[in-house]
Amino acid sequence: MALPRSVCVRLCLAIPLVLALLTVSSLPATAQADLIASDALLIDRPNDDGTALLLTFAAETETPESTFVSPEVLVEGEWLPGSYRARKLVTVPSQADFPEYFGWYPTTPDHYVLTVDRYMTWVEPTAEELQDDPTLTASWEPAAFEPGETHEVRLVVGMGTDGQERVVQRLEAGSATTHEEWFNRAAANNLVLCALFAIIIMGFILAARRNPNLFIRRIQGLEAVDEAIGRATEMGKPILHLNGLDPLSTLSTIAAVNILGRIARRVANYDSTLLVPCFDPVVMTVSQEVVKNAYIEAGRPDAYREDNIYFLTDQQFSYVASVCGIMVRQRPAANFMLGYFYAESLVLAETGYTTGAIQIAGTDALAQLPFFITTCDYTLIGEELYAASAYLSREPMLLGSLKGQDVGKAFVMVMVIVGSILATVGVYLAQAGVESQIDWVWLSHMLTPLT
Amino acid sequence: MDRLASIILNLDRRIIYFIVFLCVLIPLLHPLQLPFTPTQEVRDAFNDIEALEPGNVVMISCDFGPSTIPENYTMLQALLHQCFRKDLRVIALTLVPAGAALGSRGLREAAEFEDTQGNRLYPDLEYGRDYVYLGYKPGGTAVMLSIGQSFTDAFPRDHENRVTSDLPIFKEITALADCSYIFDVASVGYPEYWVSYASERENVPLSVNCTAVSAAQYYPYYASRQFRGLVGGMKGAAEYEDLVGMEAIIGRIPDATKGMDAQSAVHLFIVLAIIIANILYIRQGRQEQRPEVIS
Amino acid sequence: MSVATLLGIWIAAALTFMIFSFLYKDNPVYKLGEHIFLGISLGYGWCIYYWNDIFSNAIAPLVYPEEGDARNWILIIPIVLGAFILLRVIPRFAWLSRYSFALLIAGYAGLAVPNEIAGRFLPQLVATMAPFGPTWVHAVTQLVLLVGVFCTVVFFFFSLEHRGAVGQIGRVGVVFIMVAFGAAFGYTVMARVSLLIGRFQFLLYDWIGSMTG
Amino acid sequence: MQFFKRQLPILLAFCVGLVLWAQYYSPSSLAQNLQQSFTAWAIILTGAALILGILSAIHHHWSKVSTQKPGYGYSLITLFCFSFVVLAGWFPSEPIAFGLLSRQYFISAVFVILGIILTVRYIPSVKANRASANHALGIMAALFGVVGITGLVVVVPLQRYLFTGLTIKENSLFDWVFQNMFVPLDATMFSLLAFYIASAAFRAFRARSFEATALLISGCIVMIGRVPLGEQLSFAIAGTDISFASVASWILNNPNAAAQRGILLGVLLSMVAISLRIIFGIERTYMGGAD
Repeated sequence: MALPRSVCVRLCLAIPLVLALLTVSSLPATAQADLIASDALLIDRPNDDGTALLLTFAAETETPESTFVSPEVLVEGEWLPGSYRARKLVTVPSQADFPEYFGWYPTTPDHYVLTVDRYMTWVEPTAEELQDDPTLTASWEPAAFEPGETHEVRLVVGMGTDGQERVVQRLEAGSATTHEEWFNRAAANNLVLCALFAIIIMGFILAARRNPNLFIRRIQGLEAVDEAIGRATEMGKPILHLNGLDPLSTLSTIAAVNILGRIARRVANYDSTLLVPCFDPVVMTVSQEVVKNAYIEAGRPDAYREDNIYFLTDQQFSYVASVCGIMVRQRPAANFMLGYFYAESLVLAETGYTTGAIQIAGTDALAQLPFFITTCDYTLIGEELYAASAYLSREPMLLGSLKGQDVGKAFVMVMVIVGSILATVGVYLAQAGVESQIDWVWLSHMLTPLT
Repeated sequence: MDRLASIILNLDRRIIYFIVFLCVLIPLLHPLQLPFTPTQEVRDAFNDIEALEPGNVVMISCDFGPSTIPENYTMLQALLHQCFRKDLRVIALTLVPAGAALGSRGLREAAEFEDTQGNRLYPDLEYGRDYVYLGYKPGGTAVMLSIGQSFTDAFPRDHENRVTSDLPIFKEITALADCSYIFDVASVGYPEYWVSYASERENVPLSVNCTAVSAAQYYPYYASRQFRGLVGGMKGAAEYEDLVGMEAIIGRIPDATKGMDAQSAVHLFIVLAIIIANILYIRQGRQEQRPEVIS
Repeated sequence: MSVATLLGIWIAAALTFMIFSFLYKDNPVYKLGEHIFLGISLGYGWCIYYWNDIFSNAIAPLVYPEEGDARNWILIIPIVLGAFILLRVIPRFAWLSRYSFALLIAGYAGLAVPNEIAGRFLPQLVATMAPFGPTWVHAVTQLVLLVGVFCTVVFFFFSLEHRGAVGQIGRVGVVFIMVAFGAAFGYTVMARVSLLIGRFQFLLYDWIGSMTG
Repeated sequence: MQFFKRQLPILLAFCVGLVLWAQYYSPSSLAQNLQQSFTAWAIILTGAALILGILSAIHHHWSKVSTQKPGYGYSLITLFCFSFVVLAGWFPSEPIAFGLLSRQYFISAVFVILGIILTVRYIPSVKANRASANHALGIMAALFGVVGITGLVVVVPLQRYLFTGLTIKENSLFDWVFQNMFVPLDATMFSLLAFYIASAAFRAFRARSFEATALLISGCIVMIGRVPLGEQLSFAIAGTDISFASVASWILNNPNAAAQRGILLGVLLSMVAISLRIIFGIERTYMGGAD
């Protein structure tokens, strides 16, 4: 059947109208014979802002594809439609779909649930509006429920094809009052976890302020850094350091600058040349500061050359072209590519590889990591970059935060193992037909967010 | 042999570029039309949309820019044709600035599509009632949360400056929860935020078409059913075109499907290059291979 | 085909070749294309930000309210805060922008904490806590998933030295990570090739097509 | 003053962050309204921040031009393209009383007049041979003049005779510039990478370690398995034909999903940790400035 679209839409809109009109005439007694729905019950939707009720009902029909349901609301003695269109029974969710309202094990899991949060009123355009726009027609306008309202609702069941169903049953569901809540109990697990995590992070940051020597494991890439600098010095070649393309506010850029400080100190000791072409003027200024301090700390302020840390351009591919030019012309023996990189990572790493330099990369740009791993001698992967920076700088904020996240990771490790084992036991006991009073997936249920 | 190896490993890059050029050009001129079957990830997305009822609303976020047109725009077309054919209504918007003009063009192209005889394919489609294009808003997650409460508050005017509260579709559809499906056509990281800030909050299922760059990263979401379907890159778009039957709708082979042979050819070339170069590299002994620094 | 369309196709083709010239080497023609792109994207951004955001969300409800709607005076606050952000260009008043950024960034952060935990962290965690079974296919799938997630998390766990058993688990984690990065690598190659195919399709069908009719 | 410059913004950040965090747990209408106002404001403020980005880019190129740094010609082109697009798309149409075209004529004319005034002021300094001191003035004069004349001679006539749409709508000059200039430039720039990947495949992707080997093998399987070719190529294991496509599919859905999930959980934890640091005023880099 290929009805024109506009007809379809109009028919869809007309369903509630038809339903509403039919309610005026009393139901023939014969309709009671093919009774489909039963046990209709109206309750307030828990944990909400007081704008909706839930209508639950059981329904049995051999033709769920051609059974339609919709709510009706009693307003000033008149039954008005509670939705724009009737819903096909197969698309109506059941109580088992709403653990946040009915718990994980509802007593009647297969009862259907309709949300009732409005009623429709038939609004004719006023004379004034018609004067402005004569094409206006009457239409259904929704009126939303407010907190603290009591509504009487009934369920209307129709059968037939979409847009042409006839009403076969009306079922009173009683009345209920909407209630506005201040706390969503279904989100309690979230609150507890977030609060705990906040306390742990803050606690570790405070602890790191008192004792900046909290343990962090060795990061292998950092040892490779010293090796690369040594090799470059032996060969009398410069060392190239890139800070990535992101501004200073990004974590990985901060990490790159922190590691630059360490590299600069080594370079100052060995008396080799350190080149830092920059993409961002602010990062350039900070890099100059960091390198200068490193040279001073190493007792070699005279060896510091500000001209070696310079701004190139802020155009992605022009920057790449210029850096590749430096790699080909000046032949640095060690390339450090740390920070956030985009698509250009591939070109940089390839050129660096073909010039024979030792390359050490580190980024949290997941999409670029594969290119670094295949072309560089050592790669700091994702969070390893942050860890390296915390390890070197001993900054309480970075260090404490890293330790706090480790607690979070430990939580993940324990939960996935315990949860899987519990669930497995449950499945095999059920398969073996052992009746058990224990809910074996309680851990998953406890952690599932229900909002 | 060693000379051959060093010639191959030090092939001038322009020769390699030329081979790539040929690998793309020849299959486009003389297509082989290698057959392919849609993967489960794509089928899931397609079946979900197919299972919606006429009149249901699909919210499509066009979060892509010009640089991924071959991957995303073709998919957007296939998706829109599927929606319009099934009498689904569409609310489209974008969270990336460059997507504003692309989304507008994409929606117009599908809605006003004319067959070879010049007849409109969907003559009854009406802007504002059956589909609407809201345009761009900055803020990403703020926009998602905002449409979670009201479309017309977040988007007081649509892309072409019409007042949205006057449009008929928003009389019935006030917020995201009234939509039946979210489809994110994205080149950037937004699909993950659509999960946390929209799909999970409002309980609306979400499927994603993403650029192939991020496709591998999104598999955990597909595994946890937070993405109901995952259409990755131009291959995914081609599969979707196949499922929708775009060839019959537009009367020619659609773009993504057409590009598949070239895709196969270039991939084959790159894989062969990696294998040959690595065999030579291992043969020569890994340590020696490091190109000597020319002093 | 209208004059504007035909002109557009030719300009687009010319710009495409300008960028392709970078393949030979970095050259002034490429640089020209790059700077045209920059200028256009800045201008495009300006217009889109204005029309789609500043005008429709801030100016219109305040200055041109809908008939029957009151002016939304409260919008003065975000407009003033937005002006503070723009004042960052004047060093003397740059500190005013801190209020705007404090509101904006801290607000996003406040929303992120519960939403990311509920929207992604917990669902991903719970999805990993599945049973090994009942069929052997399920068991193998779940085993791979559990081992992969566990070992990967161990690799990124920095409070234990990677020695002994932890070292071994971390090593398994690395294998999983590398297989995943390999998949990402393959897919990234696919994406870049797709973009090239897209440009070729434009040149072949639109540009050459416009010449042959 | 220190209090207003330093402490008060941090206090504001703390209050805003905490309130928006807390409202998540409350379904009440008050909490909903709080969130709705914040998102409405955030949309406007983010727009302002993006415009700030544009302003600083313009300023960067402007200073390059006015101090005649090397390559300032390119910056001039950038500025010119910027003004062209802004003239085409920004000046308001229907909601404003003026018509679109008269607006553009008006603005362009103002620019031309500004250019003339600046030029008139510039000429004496050239005559007095103080040109170097007043380069900025001269360039400003030239720029306003060029933009204004472009507006009058190019943008307005183009919009009048070639395009039917106004401002950013379909069939407008703005839309035309986007489709025929923005799109090809952006798309082509990233398509260059296909060539680079091919060349890197020859020269740089090496199975140099166990990790890199695992990566390359899985990468090649996915590359072949995810194109139509992969369905044609298969190999036999224990008598059953296994295609590259099915192996690639298995890799993506199992080990890949597992490792990506492990990485994702770590990333999410660090994301929440950063958010907490921002709320509690420990992380302040976003505020900028030293004092």
